[in-house]
Amino acid sequence: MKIFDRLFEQQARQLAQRSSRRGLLKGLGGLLVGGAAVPLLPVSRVHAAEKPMDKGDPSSCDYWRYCAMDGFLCDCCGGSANTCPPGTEMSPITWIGTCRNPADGRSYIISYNDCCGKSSCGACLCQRDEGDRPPYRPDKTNDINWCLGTESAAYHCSTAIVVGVAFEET
Amino acid sequence: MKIFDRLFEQQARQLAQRSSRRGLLKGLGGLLVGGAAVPLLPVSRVHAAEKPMDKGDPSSCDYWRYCAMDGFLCDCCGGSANTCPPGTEMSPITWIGTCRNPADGRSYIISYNDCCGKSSCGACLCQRDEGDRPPYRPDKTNDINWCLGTESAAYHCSTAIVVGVAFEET
Amino acid sequence: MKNLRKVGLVGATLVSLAGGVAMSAGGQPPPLPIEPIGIIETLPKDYPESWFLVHDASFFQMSDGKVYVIDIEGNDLHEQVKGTFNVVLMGNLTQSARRHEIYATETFHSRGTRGKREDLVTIWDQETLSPVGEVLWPKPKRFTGMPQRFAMLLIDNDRWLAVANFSPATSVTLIDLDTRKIINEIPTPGCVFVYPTGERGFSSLCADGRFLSAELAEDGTLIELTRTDVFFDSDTTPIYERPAVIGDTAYFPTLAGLVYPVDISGKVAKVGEPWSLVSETESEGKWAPGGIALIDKDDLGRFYILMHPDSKDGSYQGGGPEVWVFDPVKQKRVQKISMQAWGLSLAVSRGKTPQLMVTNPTDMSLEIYDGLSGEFVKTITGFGQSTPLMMHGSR
Amino acid sequence: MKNLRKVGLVGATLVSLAGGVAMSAGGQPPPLPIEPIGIIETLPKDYPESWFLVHDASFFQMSDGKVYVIDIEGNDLHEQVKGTFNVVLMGNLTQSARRHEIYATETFHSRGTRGKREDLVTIWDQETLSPVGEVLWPKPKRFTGMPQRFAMLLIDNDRWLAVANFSPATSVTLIDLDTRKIINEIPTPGCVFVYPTGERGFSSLCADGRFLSAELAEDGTLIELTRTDVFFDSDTTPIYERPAVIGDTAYFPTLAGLVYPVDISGKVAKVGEPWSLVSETESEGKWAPGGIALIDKDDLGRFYILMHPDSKDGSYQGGGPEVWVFDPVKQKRVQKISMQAWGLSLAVSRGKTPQLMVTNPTDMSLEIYDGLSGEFVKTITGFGQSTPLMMHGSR
Repeated sequence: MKIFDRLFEQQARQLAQRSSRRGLLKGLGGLLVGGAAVPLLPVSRVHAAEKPMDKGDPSSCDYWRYCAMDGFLCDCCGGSANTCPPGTEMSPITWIGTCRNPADGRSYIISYNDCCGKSSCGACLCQRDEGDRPPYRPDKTNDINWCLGTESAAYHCSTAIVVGVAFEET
Repeated sequence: MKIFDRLFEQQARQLAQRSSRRGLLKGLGGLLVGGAAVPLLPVSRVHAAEKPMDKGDPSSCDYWRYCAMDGFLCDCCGGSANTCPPGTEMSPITWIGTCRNPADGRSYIISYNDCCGKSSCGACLCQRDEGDRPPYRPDKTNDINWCLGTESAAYHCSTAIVVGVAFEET
Repeated sequence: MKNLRKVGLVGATLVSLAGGVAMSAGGQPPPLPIEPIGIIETLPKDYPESWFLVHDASFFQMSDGKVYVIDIEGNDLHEQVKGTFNVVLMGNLTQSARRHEIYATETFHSRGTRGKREDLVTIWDQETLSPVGEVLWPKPKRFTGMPQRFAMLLIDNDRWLAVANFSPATSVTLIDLDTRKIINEIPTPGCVFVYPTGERGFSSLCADGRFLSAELAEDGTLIELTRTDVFFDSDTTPIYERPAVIGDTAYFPTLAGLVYPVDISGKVAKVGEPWSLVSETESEGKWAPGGIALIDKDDLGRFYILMHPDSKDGSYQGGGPEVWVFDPVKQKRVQKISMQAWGLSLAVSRGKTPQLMVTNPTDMSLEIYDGLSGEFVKTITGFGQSTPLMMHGSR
Repeated sequence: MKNLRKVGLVGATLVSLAGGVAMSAGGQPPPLPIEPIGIIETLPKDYPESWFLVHDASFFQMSDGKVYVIDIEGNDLHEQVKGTFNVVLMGNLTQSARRHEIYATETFHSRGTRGKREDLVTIWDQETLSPVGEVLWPKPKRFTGMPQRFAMLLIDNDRWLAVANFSPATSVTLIDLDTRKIINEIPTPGCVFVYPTGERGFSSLCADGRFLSAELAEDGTLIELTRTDVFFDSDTTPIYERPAVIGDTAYFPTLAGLVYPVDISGKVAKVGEPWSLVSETESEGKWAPGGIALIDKDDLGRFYILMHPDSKDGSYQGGGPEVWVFDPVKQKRVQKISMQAWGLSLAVSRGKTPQLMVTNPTDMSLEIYDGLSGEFVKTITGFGQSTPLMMHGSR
């Protein structure tokens, strides 16, 4: 069981960054929704495709949709990146992040709907907090238990659902 | 947090014994109550005392009273070897062990009263099981939740109370 | 089903796009579709052979015990964890494949660990992992303690569920699973747990070294209670309360390493001649059984038992470094499996290619071994477990 | 008290011996006395300065959250752990030294994690660690989430307890602690939490970057709600919702490393000029605050804050390797404490020799540092903790 390693992930990330500065791009999604005038990074148009593109491992905290995540990834709990595990209920109220999909260079609005009614899944704890704000900004906070408007207030895990494109280069 | 180390203690004991055979004496208490004809080990009479003698660390699983213990030691939870932590209730029903006090060479009847009404203490897990029997022998089993006859069935920790001398050399 | 989701994530634009965002020109792929909100996964009605129910009573947080439905064929947590449900305060589990239900004894207090106590059996639907019913005890008394395979028993082709009580007075509560009501409570003075016996009965194991066999009528009333002869001494020659039941025989190991075959086909348990798990040579090394869920059987008629050397008083629940596999008809060991490190509990999957799951108590991971070859297959861990000390191969 | 017990264990024959066992001859010591059964420890009414309330919301088992009463002067677990109580489902804590009571928000469901939900404040007696009262919400709506120091607030010399709600509509429930009844609920639209303001009031922090200050009448009714001017932008210049309150000033750090001193002596919060925690040189290293319970104060008028270098979007709750101690009147750093490894949350003891407790997120141990010298004192661990991310120096 590596729960403490996972809780400690942010320290690890921090330390890694101090030396290599890797992961700097991760912060962009959050800044964009804040309205800051950060230009989109150039998107490679070489490998163009006709189908929507989504790459990465939904069981990994590094997956692009999880930029503002703080919780257990439902993908490791019997659900998926955008569905709840059996026997839970999905919270209709939620917090929002804006994450950049590296496969198409677009930023998407992500709704982090919690799955509720069973106790903590306990697997794949992921805290990234990009664009996250304290609870006085409910629309942008993951520090609140979002099992609201559900029958049960017990938090189980969190999804990351694409609900829109943040903006589009034309 | 070393909870798994502690759960694993028995394996460690086992392995240690395989090489050094240390700790062989620990089993005696249990065998004695079983009625087996194992003679008492010679007791040193050199350091005689006029006061009852009780040595050892009540926070350690090795403490002599814990020979048939399986649970969290109340001594690490706000209680002691023979008292319950604040706000708990002591189970009136319990299992019994017979443990040899190395300080006076006597075997004592130990009552392992559980403290109940709060969730697992979580500290100082100790499993020794000497003289322990499966639940068909309730008087000698520690596999049952002894929070019985208490208001709450929640198990918190276990005490080890001297309730009598098992027998006496004369 | 999960695989649909995968398509949903990377597939074509099944759903209309966010208002006004056009398909891109210049070779850039079209944007990801908006995804539906509110989808809850479901499971197949019949659980595959590779699925286990991993029961984590969570001894450090007993208010938060859990069952994980685990597919050992999965390559990662997404594929391995099919779902979970809670089982509060040292519950026990049993599964009815015929009813597609899982039964769990639980205990609640109105204020978590304090307040009014309620004991019940919660009935979980296998497809939805949702509770579909509960049976409340009129007065709480169900057995709570270390997890047991035979604290509950399905009887009469899964028509009834028998549940062991311990208050410390002992009895068995009988539940009709069609009506989900308690239909009887049979006192079992001096005897505990529920082992299968006959077509419509059960046996309990007694402090004085015998079985108490109960014969039940069609309506659940008691026809007769019969005590067998004494066959062991609970002080000097104790047996485990944990048998492997294979067909009409329940194999009860003793702490010292014998096995009693018990014929459970009739109305009264019939104890046979014990034989030894341990050869003369091994006996010098003081090999003996040891563990929590230390024994289980496969569908090939064999049983698996955790063994440790240098046994002594107090070591009988501590697990061991090896699993020995026996053909109990031939009274012969057919396989010896060495753990990566140590095993504390085990369970075996059903079917023709049995897989062995063992709890590694060092890191509380689950190790999988091939039941036929004995080879190590993989480790399953990181799924949120705390103390997964009872596992059940799915039925 | 504990020390009595120690005497009981090794002391003289206070209790008569087991029937018929005589005092031994030949120099063998007399046997140990029979010990009384049923003794429950109690604690002093007033908690010493060296005691902390360690709140472990147990994020992996939220049905089993706990508070540990810890004496950091103890040399071993027996001396360190004074007792525990449960706090279920992401509760919050506050303590009244005057009333010798601890208040905890909790949420229960009739079936653990399902069934009817009830929100309440449980009132714990400091001497017995037993619940002596509870205040039930008519409709559950109390704030649940990561632990907060200001989700609850004692008002008017501990006469009232104000509790933050979030459903997601925001309000504050006002409880009279003499009668243990709810006397009012004040809506705080767009604003959350409860910060001290004036003699009989509170303020909440709003999404639009200002305070909402509530002035209350003697009977708990609302006299006036006042919104201050906007002083921050929650998108571009966010502040932490976690101040250190020293006397009449609440110091609110910003994510970027400024501090807003807020005068809370009047009926309406008065925001002062911000100053920087970070020097120009440090600013090149991108030092900024970071952590869960990242700030606390001592009785010498100083505040302690967890700091980390290389800050970036997303790092503001990740903790840091150093604690910086400030004299906020002089707006000057007076101490810099390097953690053994990393700190995620902190709390400071009261009194003239403040001791700093820091959660080490690697192994979830608690490290103690001397608040004056900054020196590492000891590690406290192994007491059963899972995720002890909020600590309170005892009052």
